[in-house]
Amino acid sequence: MSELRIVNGRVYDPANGVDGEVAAICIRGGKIVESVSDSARTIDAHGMVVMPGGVDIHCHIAGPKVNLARKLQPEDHRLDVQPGSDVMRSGTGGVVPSTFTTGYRYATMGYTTAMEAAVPPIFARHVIEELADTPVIDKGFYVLLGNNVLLYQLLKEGRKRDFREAIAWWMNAAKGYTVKLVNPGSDELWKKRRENISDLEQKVDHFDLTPLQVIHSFIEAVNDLGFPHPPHIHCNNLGHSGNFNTTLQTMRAAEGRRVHIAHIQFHSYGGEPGANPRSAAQQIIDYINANPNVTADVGQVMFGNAITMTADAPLAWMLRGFKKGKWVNADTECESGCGIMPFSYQEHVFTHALQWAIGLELFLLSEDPWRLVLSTDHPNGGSFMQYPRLIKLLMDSGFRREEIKRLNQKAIATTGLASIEREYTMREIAIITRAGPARALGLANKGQLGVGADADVTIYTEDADREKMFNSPRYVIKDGVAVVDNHEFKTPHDGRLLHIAPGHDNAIEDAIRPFFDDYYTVRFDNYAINDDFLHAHEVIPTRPAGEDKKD
Amino acid sequence: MTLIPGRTSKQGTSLNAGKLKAEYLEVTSTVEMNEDDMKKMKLKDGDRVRLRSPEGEVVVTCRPKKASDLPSGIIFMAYGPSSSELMGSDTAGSGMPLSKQIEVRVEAVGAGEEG
Amino acid sequence: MKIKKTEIVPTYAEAFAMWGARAIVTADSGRWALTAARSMTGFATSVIGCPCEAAIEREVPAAQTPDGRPGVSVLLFTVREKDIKKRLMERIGQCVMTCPTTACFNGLESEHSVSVGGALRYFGDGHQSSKVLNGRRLWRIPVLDGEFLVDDLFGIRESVGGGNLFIMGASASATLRAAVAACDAMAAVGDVFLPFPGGTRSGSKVGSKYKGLVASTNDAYCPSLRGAGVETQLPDTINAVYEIVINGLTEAAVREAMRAGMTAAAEKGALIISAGNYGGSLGRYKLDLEDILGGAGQHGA
Amino acid sequence: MALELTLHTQPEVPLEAECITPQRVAGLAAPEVERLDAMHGNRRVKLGDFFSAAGKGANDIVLNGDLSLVKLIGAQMAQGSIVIEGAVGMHVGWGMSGGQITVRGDAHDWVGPEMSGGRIVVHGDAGHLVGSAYRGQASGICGGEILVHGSVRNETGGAMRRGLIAVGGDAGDFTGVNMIAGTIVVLGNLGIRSGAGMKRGSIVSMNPAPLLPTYQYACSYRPLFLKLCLQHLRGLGFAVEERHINGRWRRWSGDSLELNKGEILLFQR
Amino acid sequence: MSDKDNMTDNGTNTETSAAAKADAKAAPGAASGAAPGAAPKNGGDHIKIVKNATCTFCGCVCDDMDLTVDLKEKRITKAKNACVLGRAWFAEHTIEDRPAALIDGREASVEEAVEEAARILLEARYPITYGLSDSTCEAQRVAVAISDIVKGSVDTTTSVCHGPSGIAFQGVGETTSTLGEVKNRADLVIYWGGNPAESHPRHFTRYAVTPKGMHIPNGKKDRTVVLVDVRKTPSAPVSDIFIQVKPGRDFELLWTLRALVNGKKITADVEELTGVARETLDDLVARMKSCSYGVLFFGMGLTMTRGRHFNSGAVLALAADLNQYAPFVAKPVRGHGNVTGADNVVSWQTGYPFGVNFNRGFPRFNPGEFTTVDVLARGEADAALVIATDPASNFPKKAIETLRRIPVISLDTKPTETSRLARVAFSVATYGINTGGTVYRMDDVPITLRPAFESPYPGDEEILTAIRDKILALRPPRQDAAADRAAP
Repeated sequence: MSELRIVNGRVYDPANGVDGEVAAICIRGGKIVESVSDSARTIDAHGMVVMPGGVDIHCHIAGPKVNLARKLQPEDHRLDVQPGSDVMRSGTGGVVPSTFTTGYRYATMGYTTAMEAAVPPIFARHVIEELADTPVIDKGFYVLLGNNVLLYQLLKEGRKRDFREAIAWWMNAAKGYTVKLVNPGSDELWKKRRENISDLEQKVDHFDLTPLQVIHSFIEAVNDLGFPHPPHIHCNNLGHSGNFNTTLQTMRAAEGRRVHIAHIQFHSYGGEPGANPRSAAQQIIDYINANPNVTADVGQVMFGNAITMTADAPLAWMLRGFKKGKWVNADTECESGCGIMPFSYQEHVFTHALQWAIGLELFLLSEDPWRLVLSTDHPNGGSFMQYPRLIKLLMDSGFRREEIKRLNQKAIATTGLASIEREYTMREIAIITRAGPARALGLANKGQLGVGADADVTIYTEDADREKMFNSPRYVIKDGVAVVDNHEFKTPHDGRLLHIAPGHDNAIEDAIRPFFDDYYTVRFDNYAINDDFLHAHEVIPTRPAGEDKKD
Repeated sequence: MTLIPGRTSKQGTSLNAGKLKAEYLEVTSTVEMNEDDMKKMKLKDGDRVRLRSPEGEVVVTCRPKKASDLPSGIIFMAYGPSSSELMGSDTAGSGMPLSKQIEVRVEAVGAGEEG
Repeated sequence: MKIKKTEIVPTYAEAFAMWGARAIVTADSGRWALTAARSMTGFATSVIGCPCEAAIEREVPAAQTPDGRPGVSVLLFTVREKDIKKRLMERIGQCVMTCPTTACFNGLESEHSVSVGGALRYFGDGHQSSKVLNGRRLWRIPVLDGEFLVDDLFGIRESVGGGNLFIMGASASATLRAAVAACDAMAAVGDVFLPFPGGTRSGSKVGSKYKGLVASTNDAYCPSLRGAGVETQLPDTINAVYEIVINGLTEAAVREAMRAGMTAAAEKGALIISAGNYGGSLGRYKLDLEDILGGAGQHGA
Repeated sequence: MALELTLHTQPEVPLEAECITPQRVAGLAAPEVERLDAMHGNRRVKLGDFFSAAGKGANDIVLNGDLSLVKLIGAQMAQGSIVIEGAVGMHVGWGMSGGQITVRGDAHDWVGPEMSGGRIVVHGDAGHLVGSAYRGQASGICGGEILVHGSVRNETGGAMRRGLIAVGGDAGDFTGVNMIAGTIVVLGNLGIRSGAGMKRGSIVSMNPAPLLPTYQYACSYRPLFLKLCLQHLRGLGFAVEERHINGRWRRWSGDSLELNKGEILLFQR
Repeated sequence: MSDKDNMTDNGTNTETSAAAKADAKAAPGAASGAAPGAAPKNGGDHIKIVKNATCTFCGCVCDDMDLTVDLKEKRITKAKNACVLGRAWFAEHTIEDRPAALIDGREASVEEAVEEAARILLEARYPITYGLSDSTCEAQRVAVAISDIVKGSVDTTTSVCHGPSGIAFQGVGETTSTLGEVKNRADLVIYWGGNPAESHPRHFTRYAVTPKGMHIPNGKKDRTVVLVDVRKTPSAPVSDIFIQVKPGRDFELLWTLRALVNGKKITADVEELTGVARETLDDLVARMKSCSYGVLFFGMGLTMTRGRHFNSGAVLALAADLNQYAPFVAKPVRGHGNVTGADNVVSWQTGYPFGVNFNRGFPRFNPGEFTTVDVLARGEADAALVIATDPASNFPKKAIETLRRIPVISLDTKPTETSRLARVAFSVATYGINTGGTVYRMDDVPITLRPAFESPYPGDEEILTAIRDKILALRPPRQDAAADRAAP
């Protein structure tokens, strides 16, 4: 069994209270262990920083919408190619890289886990196939159930238990990680009239339900089911001025239960609907700071090319109104919608500069790094390849000031960003990029380097230029394998699919099957995914509400 | 005339049986033609015609179709080796040859010259 | 020194730096090209009271114009670099674009340029379009008889303004004959123009006894004021003076024009030829008359 | 003195030789030029495996032989000249910004893709997608001149943003499709669907052409710019006749599905 | 049997029988590729019923087949729910007695043939891989890997099917949906340039015309069906409105419709131009703008005629335009069973949907340059790996001439013109009948396969994996990982 010892490095392992102390890390068989034999390979990490592998809690890297976005932009791939080698498959990059390239680029940036954030369950098979071709990293995906027609029917009929059991069935069928809600309540209007829902208390067409009821019901059910990660919510009114009220309303609907709000930057806008947005970062962060049941990722926008790729189809339609060009819309039967629009964030544009500033305000006003973690909503706010630059913006106030100078000053002036001097510490960075997301995900073996943890370790050479430092780790160890060795990708490795398998009453199938016969075009018996279909995988345990009390 | 090769049920079912079998070969070497065009060319059901394109030529059997179903100037044939013989290879930077719009010259084949 | 019987006063013309541009106005016929050019150069005699100085340089045969139609070359000067774009815009926009069948091209290759067509294009109200031909951008502005074509960029260069000659004689009529001969000779020299009507009369000095007036009659050269207590520069034989102002794209061109002008005026019997200056304190160029005639190059500056 | 490259071995599969461009050979002696890398299918080869070099690396390059399987000649060229004494393969002058490429024979598809300046002259015919955008790209060439004395095939000047494309012979279908701006002059016949999706720009032909229903007739006139343009082309050796230079043109505006600021100008006999 | 019968006799969305329900409970939650979710049924030990099996013949990928399998005879005796094409597909794919592999027409062991194939591909300077649309995603993934490793190119039959639609997509985008949305919502269904009655017989009955859906309670009665084509095909009887367009004028007609939808003036004589009366168009436009949910299915009548990708692009743009007024989607009616999977696999592995070249060690895309018809017709390729397709019988003549000249490796379930000229020819098992795996329906929905009986021949995936492994074993180390990136 291969062994590895890392010595002399400054270790940042916030989950275990290690804050930059020089310590040794021992690895055997893919796990962190107490000690290893003398013959173990030793990496001298003198002058280096040792952290758990990065964990991306929210990105879009696999599945039908990602692949559509890939196919959509040959011009973006042409300029960024990834040659193959004896240990690597070739591929293409750009804002939506090919699968192999996605895996290699996460790994060579020191990230070892990433969660695909939006999958209609009917396409889960496709997602799993792509993830099987996404090397090195461990990955899971969130299942879009927030506009599921059958679940709405169950809710409408007041069948709360069936609703919960059906959620559990769907998670098993899709091999997902948690429930994702996107713009809940909007699909029906979108598919009927190409309209959106804007008021959480508006009735959803023929369903006798409001988005608020839907949100509340999902949060309640998923908490009851004890998923390791609570409902992952993309709130309504993304991108609209004044949407911070919707976001607050959504968080309040949790009534103290666990909830995760995705890319909250896009949901922290003040101002009147239809008029220019203003920053409402303060209002949003105040709520998060005060409510420990809430976690969120920021969804920072970074300047340059991006692509909007979302289950929030009305959003892409809105963007299409601003900028003619390629537009994709894809309606998925009974489950979801989808919109795709290539986009680019520009420093001189008022709204873009404002979005950038709001994201940073959220980071810098956050009092609990464990609950407000780093993301760009890749590739919606920018590529994950921009994380190192974002880290530099957080750690280096001088750099931030220089960057601010280059932006639309009108936009900056409406925010409080310029007056914030805070700099993130190395420990805080370790939290928002690994320990925090791992904890929010309920991944006990990730984001930490305690004995028994997965041996996913990143070693960076110290560099005052934090972007450079985080861009190019010297070593990346995945499951105990030094995939990146002395800056070079040396050893191929395949990660696992992380999913949950919540127990449920099989009788729920009797409620689901007739609906499939009537309204789906895939046979019920062909819908669910068997374990045989999966590549390497790991079931992350759930803790239903009743079991909590046994502890 | 414009030759439009296409799929037919028969071509599809015979394809399953095997592309080297007689049925597939027969299905894919029959053309449908507007009946008025046939009359003008003094052709009757089952006659043999030669189709020529800049790429090549084939001899196929000819079947009439009502003018309301198949406009004058158009002939239809199931995909197969015969249509390939006539198809050009220029794809105009698309990868796709003009497989459904092949300009051909049609002439009747005398009994003696077939072969 | 003397040319024939004409006395050349040993003095120099003091000239100033200006910014110059050249526009080639073309039209379906020479008549329309000339009409536009005249309109474009109207009220442009002196920066003392006009926004710019401009005049027709020459008529350009069809074979030599960019579009193969009859054309007229116009030179336009301003004192400050930043004004020249505005002046070109106004005059091309108001005097050329408004004239039937015309087009207007840049006639000056230079490292400096200003965007004129690019500013005039808005007249197209969104229907304008630009074309690049041989690295040169033209704007096509739709007008009611077709399209008005105008260069985007017009070359500008630092030029010489205020070169001058005083042609003096015994009578107004004789002196004018000599002055006109000088003007005609100068017109044949390229790269220069004479901003005053017909090329001559002019005659002002800097300043005035009246507050706010920047120029007034040049009393020192005004024969009728010889007895009025002014410090005259004229001998008693002189009863008329014609001033010719010469602007040119280069100092050499101005000098050549002055040489040609002096020679022609002398031929026609001018008594004295002199030039105006301010003691050398204002202008950058000192165009020494004897030196010019000697052709020995400049050493007055 | 020019560098002269002569094909001594015909490639069996396409040879990608973007090293044949003045800035890459500058200052190299002939043997050094022969050591430059090229791709023969999937194999890295030396230029000398296929070409013999004479003279030394200079601003001017002369190429001899049938180069129809040689791609990417003059890629990213910024100055100087390349003369190809025969046919040439795809992507000639890719990304060119200055200088001149002369092809004495025929050119394959994608002449001058992503060009921003300079001039490509093809004395024979050229293939499809002359000066066009690659698939997915928003714009084709954004400057320069492509002058084809023979005929061209489909999609000439697709999505071009600036520049001049002139064709002495006929053009295929979809000439100037999705054009953003620029000028295309076809002395022969246009194919069908010229200017489909055109935003701005000019497509000019000396002959009648079928037009899409989204083109609206404007007037018959003498656009002065066209006179200049045609004089320019005549100066470059195109057989432009006097009656064209001084002629009247019928103007059609379109594509009304887009900005509707493009024009198709057809010579009025 | 008449064409009309084809459309109606097999499409009813059958109630799951009590027995089937019991079956499903026996294997809870269960679709399994490896172990078919059905046990031998009464009727003798050698008779097996496979429920909810998937037909992979056309892009409809119907997954409601109930197959009766004679295990002794190794054949499917009955395919309930299958259409005429599906019945032939299941009935004809029996086990024929042929060598598993041929080298130069002589019988060879699979191992020998694999080694020969690997050698050919490794030696080639420009090897091409082509086909893949009648193969599982699992096999397609390996095929792309082979092309990447040997630095050849990979292309699928998409390039001669809806490849132009793929190009159009890259320029325009698309508005699309799964077929279930069509079934549940579409009250206006337009078919353009396709003849599903003969190419996709159950498209009408299972997805788009007759089925009842959530908002279409009365099935066909609630829908208006429009067919646009140059000739009256056997699909015409199903339509409420048949619009006959002049051959080669689809683009003009689509462009006219776009103009009318967007309120632009049309001065041209549209009827003269397209053969369709202005009133017909105005009526169609009114219907399109006022429908509840519209769908425009388009076929190869657009992609294979002059205009190609622009024809498809016009359809995609028209559908996108219409979303100002009503939900409207456009969908190519894809041909082979897993051609859509091939697009997806090639896209996720390389970033491009088809016609991908790896000569320089990384993927490049350029239809016309790297697509198979072109590469073969120009004689550029020097070896070919052909999987589950028959270019030697349906490609243009010039391309076939090259295939005759170069070493070809073929994988097919039946002898074909291509296998006949191949240097190395493998007989393989039939996907969906003999092997499991995943295929993607024409609307990108992934569907699992339930094989009916075992074949003595290995499947594509198995052969391709063996070839890949042999190549990895034989290949020299890569000369240079960072190949020149400068080229387009």
